Amino acid sequence: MDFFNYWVVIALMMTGLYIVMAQQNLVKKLLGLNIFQTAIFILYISVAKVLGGTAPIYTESATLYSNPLPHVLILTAIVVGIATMALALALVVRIHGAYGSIEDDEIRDRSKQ
Amino acid sequence: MTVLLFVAATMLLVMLIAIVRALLGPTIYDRILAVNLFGTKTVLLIAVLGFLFGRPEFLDIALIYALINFISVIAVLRYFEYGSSTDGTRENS
Amino acid sequence: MLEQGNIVSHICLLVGAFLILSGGLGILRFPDFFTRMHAAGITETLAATLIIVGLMIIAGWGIVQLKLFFILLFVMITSPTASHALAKSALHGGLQPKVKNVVDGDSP
Amino acid sequence: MIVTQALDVVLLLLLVMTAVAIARVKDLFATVMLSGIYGLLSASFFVLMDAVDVAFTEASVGAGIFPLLMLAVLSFVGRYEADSKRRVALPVFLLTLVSGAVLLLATTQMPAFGGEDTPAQQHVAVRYIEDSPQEIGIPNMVTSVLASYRGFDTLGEVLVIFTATIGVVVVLLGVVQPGKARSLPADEDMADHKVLRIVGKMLIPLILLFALYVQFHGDYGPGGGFQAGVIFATGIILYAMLFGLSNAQRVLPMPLLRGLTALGVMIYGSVGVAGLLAGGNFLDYSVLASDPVSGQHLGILLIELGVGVTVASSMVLIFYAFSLTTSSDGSVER
Repeated sequence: MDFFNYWVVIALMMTGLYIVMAQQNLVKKLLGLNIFQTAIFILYISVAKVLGGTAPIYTESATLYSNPLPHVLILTAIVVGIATMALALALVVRIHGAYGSIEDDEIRDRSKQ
Repeated sequence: MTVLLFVAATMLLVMLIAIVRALLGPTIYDRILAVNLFGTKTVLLIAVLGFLFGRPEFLDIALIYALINFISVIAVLRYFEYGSSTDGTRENS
Repeated sequence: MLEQGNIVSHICLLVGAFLILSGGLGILRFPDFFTRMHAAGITETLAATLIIVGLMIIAGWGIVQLKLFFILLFVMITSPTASHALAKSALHGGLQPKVKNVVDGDSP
Repeated sequence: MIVTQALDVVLLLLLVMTAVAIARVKDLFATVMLSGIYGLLSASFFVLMDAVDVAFTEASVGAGIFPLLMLAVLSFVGRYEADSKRRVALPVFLLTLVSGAVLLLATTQMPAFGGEDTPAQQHVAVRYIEDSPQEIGIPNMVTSVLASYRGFDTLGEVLVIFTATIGVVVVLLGVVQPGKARSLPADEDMADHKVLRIVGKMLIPLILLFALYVQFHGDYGPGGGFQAGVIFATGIILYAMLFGLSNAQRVLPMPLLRGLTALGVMIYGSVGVAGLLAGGNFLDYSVLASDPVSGQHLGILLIELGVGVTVASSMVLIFYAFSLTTSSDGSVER
């Protein structure tokens, strides 16, 4: 059970990777990337956790805290993630405008013509 | 303590049900209903977790969900209102 | 006195949990959207109220209780609003409630 | 402890289930809804792992902006995936299985979950936990690390958000000729949802107020500029959705937002330069006031303000760009 979190992280990562590689739809691919990203968040947060510890906000009653550093990294990563996701979605919108489709194979066909 | 744990377990069970409903659909309204239900359950679960682990001052997270959870409902109404429940494809037009 | 508060809060929490479970069953088992929405919407407000009141009793007087009160307030405002808007939109969008002796083929 | 682990297992299993469901469902609308659930679940998980600040961020992003952007895009590009003829799924599936297995093998070398003496809990973490309440003078260690110890990192992150926003605006609105641009498409202001509008009217001030609370309470509880910015933007976006984009633009016009986005980054950078001028290092706040601790307080306050301004205006700007593009029927270029 010691590694259960890491196993789940791997399962989620692979699900995300599978979506990114196997699905043709660009929006779906982005959702896959989102899953992959969240898997990495979960990895960091799991590493930060100390069993029996508490949230890293100082109180009189606690001495054992979880590690605040990964929290910082992931906190900013989430907001950066939504900004970059917006950029990717903007590109999807423009691709749809240019090719009339957001399916990978159709776009490839049409760009060959 | 035990009671709180029991409540948390119930919440998780209902969350599972909501996932199933979001997966099955069949209409977009069912899915958005499931997400909304899930959101309320998350509010309650986070509140209960705070008490379970003895740091109930972190209710802000539940508070923010309670405040903005229904935005996704509004977004669905805004972008998928009327008629798009059956067919949303605007491709090939 | 404290014992009594505990019992009351436990009852609130347990009844709340039961209502949540019944709402969950409803959303899983009921035949069409409107009945499911009925199950979810009605149990949700009362269940949330009971659970949060239960937690408020445990918390005792203070900032935590105030925050819980605000959560309750917001859930009470937003949840019925969302249900209302959804039901209205579904009805306008052409989704008909399933009535017993109407036989038309468009029910899901 | 056993409770934590049990909840941990259940939540993670639900997460995996949702992820697999996202992979399998063909209806993109359903996948977006499931992604919303995925976000809610991961927020609960973060609370369980004591990462309250992270959960807060995930809550404000995952409940507000993320589904909104996705739905806006879906309403534009269509809801259903095409049935792709080229099935490459099996080799890809095998490939992911193999790489998953390799990674799985690697986990056996990892230190066990939740240990007190794992490498991750040594080195700087000890110092942050033990010294920051005295050194920085605020109880929230995450804010201390974010704004002070690793302030330079955070400056980078804010710059990334800034750049991404410029990218979105350029990509979506860049090609429209200024002459005939912005003839606002039939402004959808949801006028037939009276109840929603009234409730929205009640809630929007509360959301904005709560954002300010989160902004300035970030030193003492979970919160800070990132979360506050997103929440504030959510309030504005809610207004724009309920009362029409043109009304929202009257409150916060695009040029103002563009300026604010840059202003936030500039506030951040200026605080760093102020540190230099006062004789310290870049982003060293101790020299900003006579007493190092109050200098830290001042620096963190200003930095969080810069972050909040940039994040809030970026998110609103992104929403504007998307709704200007996607609500006009037909293609972007005309």
